Amino acid sequence: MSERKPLLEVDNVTLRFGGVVALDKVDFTLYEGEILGLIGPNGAGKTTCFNAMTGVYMPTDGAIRFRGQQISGKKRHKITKMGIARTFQNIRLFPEMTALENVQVGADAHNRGSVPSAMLRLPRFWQEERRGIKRAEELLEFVGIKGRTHELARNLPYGDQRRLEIARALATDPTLLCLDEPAAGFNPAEKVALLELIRKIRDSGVTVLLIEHDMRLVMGVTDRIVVLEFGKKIAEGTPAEVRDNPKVVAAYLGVPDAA
Amino acid sequence: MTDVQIKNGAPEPRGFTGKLNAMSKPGRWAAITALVALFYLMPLGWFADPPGFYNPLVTFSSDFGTVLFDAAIFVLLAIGLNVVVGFAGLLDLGYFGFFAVGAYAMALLTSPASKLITDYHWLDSPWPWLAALPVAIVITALTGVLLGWPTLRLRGDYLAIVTLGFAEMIRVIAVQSEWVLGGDRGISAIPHPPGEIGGEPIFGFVDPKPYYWLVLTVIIVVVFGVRNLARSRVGRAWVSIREDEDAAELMGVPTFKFKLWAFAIGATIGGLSGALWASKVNFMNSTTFSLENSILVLAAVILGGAGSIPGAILGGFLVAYVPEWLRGLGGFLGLDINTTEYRYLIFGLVLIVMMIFRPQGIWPNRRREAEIKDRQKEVAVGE
Amino acid sequence: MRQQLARVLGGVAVLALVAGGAAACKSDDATPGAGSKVCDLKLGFFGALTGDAAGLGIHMRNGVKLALEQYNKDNADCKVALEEYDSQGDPAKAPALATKAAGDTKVIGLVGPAFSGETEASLDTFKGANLPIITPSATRPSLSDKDWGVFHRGVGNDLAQGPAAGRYIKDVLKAEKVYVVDDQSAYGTGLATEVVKVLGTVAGQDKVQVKQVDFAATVAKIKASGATVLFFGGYYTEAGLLLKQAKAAGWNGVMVAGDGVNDANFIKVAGDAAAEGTVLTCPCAPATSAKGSFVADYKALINAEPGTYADVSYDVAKIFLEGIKAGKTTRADMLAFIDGYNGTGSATGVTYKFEKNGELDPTQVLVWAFEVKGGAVVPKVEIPKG
Amino acid sequence: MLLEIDNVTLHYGRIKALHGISIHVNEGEVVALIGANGAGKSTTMRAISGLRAISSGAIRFQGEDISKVRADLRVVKGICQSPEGRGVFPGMTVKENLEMGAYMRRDNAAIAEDMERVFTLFPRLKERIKQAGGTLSGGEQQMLAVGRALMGRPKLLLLDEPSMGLAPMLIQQIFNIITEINQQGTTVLVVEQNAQQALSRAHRAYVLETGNIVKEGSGADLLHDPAVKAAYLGVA
Amino acid sequence: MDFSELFRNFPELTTTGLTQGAIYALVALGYTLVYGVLRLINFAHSEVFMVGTFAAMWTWNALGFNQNLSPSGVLISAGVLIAGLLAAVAVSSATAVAVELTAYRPLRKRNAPPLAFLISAIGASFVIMEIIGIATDRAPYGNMPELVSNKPLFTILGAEITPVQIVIVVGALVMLVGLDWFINNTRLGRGVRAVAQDPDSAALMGVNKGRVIGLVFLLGGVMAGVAAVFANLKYGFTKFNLGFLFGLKAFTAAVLGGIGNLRGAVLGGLLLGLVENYASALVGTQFRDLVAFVVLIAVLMFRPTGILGESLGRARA
Repeated sequence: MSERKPLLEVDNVTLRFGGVVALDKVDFTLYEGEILGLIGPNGAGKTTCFNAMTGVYMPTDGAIRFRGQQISGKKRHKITKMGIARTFQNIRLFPEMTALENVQVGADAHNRGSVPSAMLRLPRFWQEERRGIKRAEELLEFVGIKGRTHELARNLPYGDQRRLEIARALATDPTLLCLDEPAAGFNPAEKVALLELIRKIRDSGVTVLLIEHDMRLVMGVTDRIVVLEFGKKIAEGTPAEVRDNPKVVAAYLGVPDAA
Repeated sequence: MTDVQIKNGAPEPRGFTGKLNAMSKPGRWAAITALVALFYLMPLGWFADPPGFYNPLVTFSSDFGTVLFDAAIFVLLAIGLNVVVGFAGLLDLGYFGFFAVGAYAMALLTSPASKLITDYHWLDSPWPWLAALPVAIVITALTGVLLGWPTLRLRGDYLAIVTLGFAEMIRVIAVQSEWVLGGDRGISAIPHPPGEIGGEPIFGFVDPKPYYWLVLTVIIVVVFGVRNLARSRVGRAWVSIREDEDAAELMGVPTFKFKLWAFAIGATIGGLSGALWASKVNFMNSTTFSLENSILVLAAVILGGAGSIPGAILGGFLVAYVPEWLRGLGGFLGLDINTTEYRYLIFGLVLIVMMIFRPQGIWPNRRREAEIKDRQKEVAVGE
Repeated sequence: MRQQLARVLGGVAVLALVAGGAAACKSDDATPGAGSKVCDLKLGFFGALTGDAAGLGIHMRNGVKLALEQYNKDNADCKVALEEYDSQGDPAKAPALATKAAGDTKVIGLVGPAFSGETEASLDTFKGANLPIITPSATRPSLSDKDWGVFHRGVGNDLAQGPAAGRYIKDVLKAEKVYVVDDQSAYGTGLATEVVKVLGTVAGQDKVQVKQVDFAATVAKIKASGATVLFFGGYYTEAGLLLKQAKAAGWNGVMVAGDGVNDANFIKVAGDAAAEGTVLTCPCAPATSAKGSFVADYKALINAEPGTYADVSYDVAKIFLEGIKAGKTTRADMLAFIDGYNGTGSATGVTYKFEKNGELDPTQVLVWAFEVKGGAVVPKVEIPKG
Repeated sequence: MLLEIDNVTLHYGRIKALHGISIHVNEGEVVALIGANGAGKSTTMRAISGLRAISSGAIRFQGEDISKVRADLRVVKGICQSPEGRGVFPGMTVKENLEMGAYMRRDNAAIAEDMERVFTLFPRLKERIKQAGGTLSGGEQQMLAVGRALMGRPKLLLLDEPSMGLAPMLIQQIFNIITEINQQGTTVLVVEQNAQQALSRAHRAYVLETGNIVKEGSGADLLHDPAVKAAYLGVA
Repeated sequence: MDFSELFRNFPELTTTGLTQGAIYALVALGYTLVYGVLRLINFAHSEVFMVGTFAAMWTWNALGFNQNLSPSGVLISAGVLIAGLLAAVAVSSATAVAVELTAYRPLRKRNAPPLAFLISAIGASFVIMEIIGIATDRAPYGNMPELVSNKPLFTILGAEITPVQIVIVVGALVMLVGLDWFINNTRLGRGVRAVAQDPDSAALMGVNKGRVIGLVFLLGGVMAGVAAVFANLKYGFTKFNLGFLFGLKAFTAAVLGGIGNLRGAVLGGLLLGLVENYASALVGTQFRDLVAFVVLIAVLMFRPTGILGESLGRARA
């Protein structure tokens, strides 16, 4: 375990909005090849933390490093190109695009051909386009929604939209995939399938950061867990360690009725 | 797993890439070719004036050929603005400003009466038409970039007011009587495009048809270019920006760069139409560049259906054609009302009614149409 | 996509059927036989009837309308119709209308175009169709530079009026300090430039915008300059507002302006009190008895005071009508008739005799100074030629 | 029966969010609606309060079908909601927010009385009376949202995730207050993720999963139902 | 650049700038109110202002007063002025509400996209402008009695102050304070703020959104009507296309101050009035619009949501 290479370091990050402290000296490290769970009750600051990692917010204090490189302050699309991809808690697909096109947008992140090649249909355009479509189709198959390739994203069932978001994020060829409550609204069967998918993603060499409410899912799939509450890290460790931490039990599962 | 009812049957190939495969259908091409041929034939005797009939489509009080030319210029403008508003979702209220830049650039470079030659001596002699045209277009494209660079970070309505301000600034500069642009005195003797048939110049004063055909041809080329863009990485980037700018950025789309491209392409097309127009009219002055025209082009795009190229074409045509057609309608119907005076009143009413009953536009993009129809169901109770 | 195309093609087909079905009576072009009486001729009016500048254009159109009305009353068996070409004052809109007018062989002549810009944009077309035009109001001198043949100007150009206004300020008003303002229109700047040329030095100069309503900054400059005379090059709305605001701010000088301000609306906008004493130059002669009848007739027909250039429009329209009466029913005949015309307009008192380049015979161009007195424009003095 | 939701479906665009759910709330009850994120709990709330039109089925309140009644008129009928995410007006003071709760009432004396009652329930709010809603902490906003809903003197109080983002102490406090409100005679329908609290306080409860009611029963029964625990709490 | 001109006339430029700015501010409030609640630019608002100018002018003429016959005595003048004011307010607010009912409400019922609202508003603007244009022969209309004297009354710091300026500035202030009070302290005003801040929550409080929107148009119309009378007093003139000019400037002012923010609209209006006047002196009257837009763009570069920022809700801040 000591040989693990750090991929993403969240180094004492504080984030304030006006007077509200959303993150308070949060400090943890994500190692290559692992699945890290980030949990905490609603409003604990998980998504805020996520947003800081993907460049949506600038930390007020502290630093976030990806492979040793500072990412705070970098343009968001550059961060994506560095290898961090994400999904959203409240699905944010491009609703008027087909499933295939949604994934293509992700795949385009590494395409260089721009306006002239597209307008004049230069060989490079066809080359990139073909490659993009192939990659997108592969990914749709990988996440299990190949049958929906040409459906508009807005018309996909809820579960498939979640899967599509994952495919789109994977299309950017990330080293780190951040999933924000991917199982929200899933029934148990769907959750099991998702669990499989997350493992498959990790096995393909992508490090995964997972925000999730469903403890069983988190416990079942993650290697380590970081627990946030009110913007502070209150625990970190293996699922077993975290499960037995009384602070976590109190914060996350709610207080049993005193009466 | 499926919690949605989706129409059964094989998924129809849709969307940009889906259409790539379906494109070679001969039927569609035949239809498009026939339509294009009809457009080319429209100003000709038989279509404009079929023997023995009175063609009610022909404008009654203004020359049909020239109206077709003006409409074609508007179509070109609408196609350009559609890239900005329809594809990239950037509300531009000052698009006509680019038309002005293109027209003035062309006029200043080619007219012997240009102040650049007569007063400032920056040029020794007027440029040839073919050399000036690309330069005028490049100048407009640069203007687009120059305007877009600082302003495209603004969102929504703020961008709208800034672009509106830009168009007003261009107008105010154009009005300045003592400056290069000549103000109300304008610039005269703008040369026509070159070309002769049997010693007779193709492009003259009286016959508007060659100009119409020229612009029509340009439209076809531009439509192909824009369509190619729409069905590419660039088009996907635009749509993604329009639908969810933050998500697009986080998926690696350099949103600023593509917004700037949209602006520059829109500007280029605007400049192109301005340059072509300038070489037809021979004389231009500041009167033409009022804000109303920017608004009319925007109305054209939305009337036709934002985001749809055929919609932009139809919208551009209607916005230029309907008021001209209304001019002589009273006389045609044998009524003693002067429709000339009422034409903008009627046009305004048409805009309201259209937006109430067809907010997605006349010929919308299929996706947009579905979206807007769905929106209609998503209202709160009693709204 | 395919369905939509099919629908569009269907729509086109339906429209074609409608067009065929309409099969309305399309009368053949009347080819006027020589000498025979041609009774469906039209006289065109070309100018702004809608849009910002329509206030000017509508009165000109009405002047033409009055002339036609009177003619048709006397010639009920052979009427002449009015064809309107509403350019909105925009040169961009002019070509479609000019080409239409040129192509309509019934249109024997044209009163207009009203503004210099649209004239410039359409002269080639008129020339190509040999359609005679007399503009009642486009005063840019350069319009006659090229020997168009078809172009005629029913008023003196800026070169006649501008210097005259300058001389009036210098010689009659003997003003030491003159402030010059123009509205940046070709007309306004043209006059202002000529006035400044005559005066040599001025107390100050400013430019305003057409449609502007607040002139506070300009007024402050005028007051500070100590000018006793203000020359305004432009049209009546801005002139009225500027004068009103200047007087309100305590400026006590005299405004001098050109014929673009010679309109009842000027006094309406400025108010009788503020307008009092304003000097308006005009390349026209003072009221004759005939002019008296013009104003009354105009009021009877239109129910409004005649505006700027309504009288000129009336007079030049009558030139065409005289031609028709004289049997000039082709454009070529009409053109020859106008070129040889020599007669005095009843509304303006101007003698219309055209040079080869279409300008009024300079010996016939009189410039008079008028004055606003008691809410009306009254003639004052003819400004001597320079 | 105070509220009856009868076989209601609801669409977002083409996506069916509610698949024909039936729920009823009797006068005097506390009924809990539990389920995971995205299960359709908040959608159900929006359907009841009229923020979204339903596609089919009926919503009856005191026996009257209100599914076509505008949202603001449902408030007049006595349905008040503390919405998800609290929906506090950020630019209004605490007092103004509370006054907004009594927007459709004109009985000023009674309004003042109710405000005092809210302040008794949430003394914290009284301390912040002049502070803008947007500057309150999460817990205070939640109190404000609940208090504001009470200002309408509801016959039926809808609470959407009242425990969201609150510290355990506060969660308990909020639920104590809910119980208290109920005992004072207000019927309550509460949507919760914090199932343990909700189920232990509710007379009856429904479990919602991807737009379907999958279980219903008394709070206590569900609390000890291993299937509910497994599916929802994930700590079996 | 002519700084001497600016310095010499500074006091006078300031007073006239403030007077003009007060009119801009009143019109700007209409844009800002509607924007705050609907997030839409009400393009037809310029015409709401324009019809007000005609309503007042025609009322005065109908009462028998015109440029040659002004009422005598302060009381009668005030009475006549108020009659015109009432007419302008009534016509402007009726027009505003009519625009809402015909061009906005049907679209809202269908949940049309924002651009559709923009186009139908432009259509409404055309219709109103053309109706007045046709009715008035598109001529300027200036038959205005002198209701408030515009002769200097006294001098402050070198600036001559006229009763017209006092009436406009004080009147505008009263309207602004009144509106601010109404929005912040009345039940209906709270409803407006609630819808602006959170339409869904507002509905849950029993606020009738449709009525609030109607109210907002009405208030905007009232402000525009008052502005119309003030414009009449100041310029004694109107024209069918007068609205375009004032509308554009007022809209700019609203954005400058932070659209959706009532106090921002006032600040933006006054600022724009001053900037225009100073710029006229500094670089020439013909460049005043140019300078106004340059200032707007410069401000937006540094404060992308205007000087005071958005939100009707935070109007008290």
